[in-house]
Amino acid sequence: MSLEYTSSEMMSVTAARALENGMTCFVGIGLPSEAANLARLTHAPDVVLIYESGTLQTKPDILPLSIGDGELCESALTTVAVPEMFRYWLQGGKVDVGFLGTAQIDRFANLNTTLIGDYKAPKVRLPGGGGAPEIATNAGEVFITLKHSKRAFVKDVDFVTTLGFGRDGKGRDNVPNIGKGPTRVITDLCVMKPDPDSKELVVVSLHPGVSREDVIDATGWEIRFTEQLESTPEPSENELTILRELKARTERAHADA
Amino acid sequence: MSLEYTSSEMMSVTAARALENGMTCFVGIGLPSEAANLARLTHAPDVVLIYESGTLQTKPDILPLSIGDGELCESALTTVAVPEMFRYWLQGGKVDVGFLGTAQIDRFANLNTTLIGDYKAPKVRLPGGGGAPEIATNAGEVFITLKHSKRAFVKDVDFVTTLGFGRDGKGRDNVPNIGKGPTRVITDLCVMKPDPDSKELVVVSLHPGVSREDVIDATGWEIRFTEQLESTPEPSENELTILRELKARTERAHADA
Amino acid sequence: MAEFLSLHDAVARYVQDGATVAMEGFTHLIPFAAGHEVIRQKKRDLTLIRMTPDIIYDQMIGAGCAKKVIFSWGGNPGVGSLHRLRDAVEKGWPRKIEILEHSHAAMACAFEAGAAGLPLAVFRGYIGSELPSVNDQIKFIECPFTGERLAAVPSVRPDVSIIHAQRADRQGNVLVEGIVGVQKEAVLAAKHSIVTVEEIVDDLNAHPNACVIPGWAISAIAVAEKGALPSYTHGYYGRSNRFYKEWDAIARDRDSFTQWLDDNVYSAGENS
Amino acid sequence: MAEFLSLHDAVARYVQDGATVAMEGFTHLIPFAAGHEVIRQKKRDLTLIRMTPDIIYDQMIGAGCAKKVIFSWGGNPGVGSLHRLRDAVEKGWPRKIEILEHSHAAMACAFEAGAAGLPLAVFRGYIGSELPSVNDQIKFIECPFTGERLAAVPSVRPDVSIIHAQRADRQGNVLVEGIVGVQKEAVLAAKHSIVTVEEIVDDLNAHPNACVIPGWAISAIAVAEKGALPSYTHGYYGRSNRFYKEWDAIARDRDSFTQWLDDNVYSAGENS
Repeated sequence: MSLEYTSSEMMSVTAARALENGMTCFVGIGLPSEAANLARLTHAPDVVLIYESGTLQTKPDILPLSIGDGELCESALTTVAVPEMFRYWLQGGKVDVGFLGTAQIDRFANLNTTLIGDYKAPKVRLPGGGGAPEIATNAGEVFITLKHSKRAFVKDVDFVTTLGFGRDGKGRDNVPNIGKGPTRVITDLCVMKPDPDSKELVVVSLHPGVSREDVIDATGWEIRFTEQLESTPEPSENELTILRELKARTERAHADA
Repeated sequence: MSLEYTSSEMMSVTAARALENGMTCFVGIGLPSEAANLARLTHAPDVVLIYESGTLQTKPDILPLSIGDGELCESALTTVAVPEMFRYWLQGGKVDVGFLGTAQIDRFANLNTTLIGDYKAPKVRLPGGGGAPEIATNAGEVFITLKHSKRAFVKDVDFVTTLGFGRDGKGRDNVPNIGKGPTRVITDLCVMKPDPDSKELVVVSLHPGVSREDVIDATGWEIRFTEQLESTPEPSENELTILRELKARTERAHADA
Repeated sequence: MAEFLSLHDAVARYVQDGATVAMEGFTHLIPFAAGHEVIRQKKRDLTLIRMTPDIIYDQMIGAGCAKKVIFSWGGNPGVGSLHRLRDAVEKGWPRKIEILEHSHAAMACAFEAGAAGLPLAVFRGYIGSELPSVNDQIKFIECPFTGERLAAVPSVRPDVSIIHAQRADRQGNVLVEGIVGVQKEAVLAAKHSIVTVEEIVDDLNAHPNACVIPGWAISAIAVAEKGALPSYTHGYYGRSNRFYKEWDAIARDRDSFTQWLDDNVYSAGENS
Repeated sequence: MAEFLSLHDAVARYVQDGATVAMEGFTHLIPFAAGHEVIRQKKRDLTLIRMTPDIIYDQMIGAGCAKKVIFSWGGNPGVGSLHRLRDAVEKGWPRKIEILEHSHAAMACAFEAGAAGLPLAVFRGYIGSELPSVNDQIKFIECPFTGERLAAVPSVRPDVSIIHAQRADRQGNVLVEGIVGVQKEAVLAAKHSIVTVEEIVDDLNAHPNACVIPGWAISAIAVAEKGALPSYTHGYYGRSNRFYKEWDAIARDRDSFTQWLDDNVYSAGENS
């Protein structure tokens, strides 16, 4: 029996499944936060979630709107100052995986959250780097999740805010004390991984009902597909129920506040 | 009417009087701690005492034996980690005066708490620098208190653990972001201050009943006396009472523990 | 020693035109009441430092207080853009502003270094990022022990830092609790500091290792009840996520923003 | 994730001959029980790191565990010398040991840098001190922004750090309270870590900004009641100032020290 679900739900469930139980995850706000908490509420009850606001090992009952909602602190093991968070916990090597969103991503998984256009005369000014530049290099590895579109998936980002593998795919070569970088990108259409040699993103798994053409049309470069292309497993009923409850709780709480 | 008091009491009272109400004082253990707390319990109720164990604005009822006695934490405004203490509070420029003891001091107020003899084959191994090297340079100014003797007051220290004014008196010249250094040395015989030009220590005040010869005999270099040599005011009855009660309380508490 | 002043007097005394100002609070405890007072007093040419400009700097930028913003993430958290910041950067309204942007790690370390009295912060950062190509305040040094290349940025040392906190005691000692961000660092790094608090109490009732800033490390304390709204104060009131969402529409348009400012800041008293 | 082990097993597993070991606790929470276990297991050639060697390293040095000591203040606080440390340094008994000495500021910053994953600590220190002439690990760098000369030391990154704390919960999260010293930094800077605790509880009952070390950042937890004596545990028992004073006479003489060690460590069980 096939369940009804949206492509957004497919993305969140797939992103959640990327997290293994017991991993320590530095969580970005928005989609990564939704996925990470879904993981915690389903198959990975002991995943450790860290937010850059200083909240260590937090277990929010509702999704935070901001990276520093009170819920994060109240449900945390403890809350440390922000310099400590970046120095001891992230740079200190305690984070297994950094979970990031982005506005733009290119074929080498470089992320742009700074601006569209030219730096001196931007067409669109985006929020900026935030924690991402150092999350991407100091975490053991990086998961990225965002909606698939030609605007977002570009051949070359307008600005490398955050290193994937550099503009030539060699940005991490011979750099000491650096993480593995992006090991998977989860969208509402597919899952991508970097090619082991070139580091170019390659589709490894298509979500149910998504065609190669759908991905090609939504990607700004000539996207490649792995030879053993898989079909992403569907969400389970349990995952969908928990995700929907989480989102409903969240919506109620934010409407009230 | 003249009161009975010991030369140690004279030293402690004189050292205490050096602290002004409202000053922020980074306190060394032993004699400085005794003097600083006497100041707090007499003329300087709002003196702020900081110990390197991380205890900020502490008001111990008994003198600590160690720099980290429980009493210091229990009576503190708050207690911070030791790295924070040295980085934010001392190096951050929040300390008006560092109050230090020493094993050896020379004519330029350099302090040796490292060893007597040669570093590779010490005659006597002393405890080492502890907090003093950076207290002496990062605090606004430095008070030093110790008993006067030829062993302690030497022409040149065996080792400069902690900068006074350097081996030539010019050790602070043109150094950016450095405190004024030792502004007074209080012993059981007298008070000394550095000569404004040469920075050599000069006696500015003799304690009651102490002669120039007493000081000359207890000093390892040709000590000079200022032209307007003063007589140090005697301890008051109140100061002596409070000092004696403090020491009696302390002794009882340490005997019990 | 901290002086107890009205918010008006504290801002009038310590926030000078042209000053470098850090108003911190990491989502939590954002000093909105103080920001509004700065707007009301029509302070100009400020260099505004904040990791996350948030709505508070959006309002101050839109009101024309800023000539430069130093930041690391300039969005409306969970909602979208800061339209007043964007309008100033992209179109120069109400005036052209300069921006200098960092990563969070860089700014957090720069606040730490400022509190520590150092001229620079050293950290493992900016690897592969193009931010160093647009920010000449980012340099790299070589570790003399390992040869590793590490990032260096100047420490943050504002003329004045402003934060909001739960409470002060009558000696001016301040308790900050919950998400403490870089607030203590901001205060310690600054030449002067203003702390707005929910209330003054006899006893802070703090645990032994609480984040307490002693009164002698603060210039002025001003009571500002609900002074962090629409941000929140742990233990006092929650965040108005609703206002953060509403701000998007208010700030999107110059006229609706100006109207909001008139109604809610200029016409309002100190307690707005 | 922290494993709950007996103190014997934790030391046997993580303290290897030749290892670099930091046993921290700034006067407070000194892990004496663990030190005695290291002595009982006759660990050798250790490089011992501690800001204040205190009696704990005096005992371990006298027992022959150490080949090198890195420290910044080596006395019996308020009492006098560490006679076993001096005997080893001055006379080579029971073996010659190397020393590397720093100032407190340098070591505190080096622990901080170790926890922060950096190879070096930068601070304003050692100005005019002759310590750099006898410690080749002290270097100076120039600030690329101001030209100021600042001190640099390698970060502390021990093979294993051992601390004592008030309590752990059943997930291995640890609460440290009171004078917290550099203990958190020591644990985070180390490859492996052992935390001895007074007790295991269901709930740490910690305030929001308490010094809590998560279980996943710790290798092993061992219960050691009164494990800090003659040092103390805030909220549990006081410091035995009396023993610190008595130690002077015990340690002054090799025979009385050896006798003490036999009676109080070797013949004793794990709970001595």
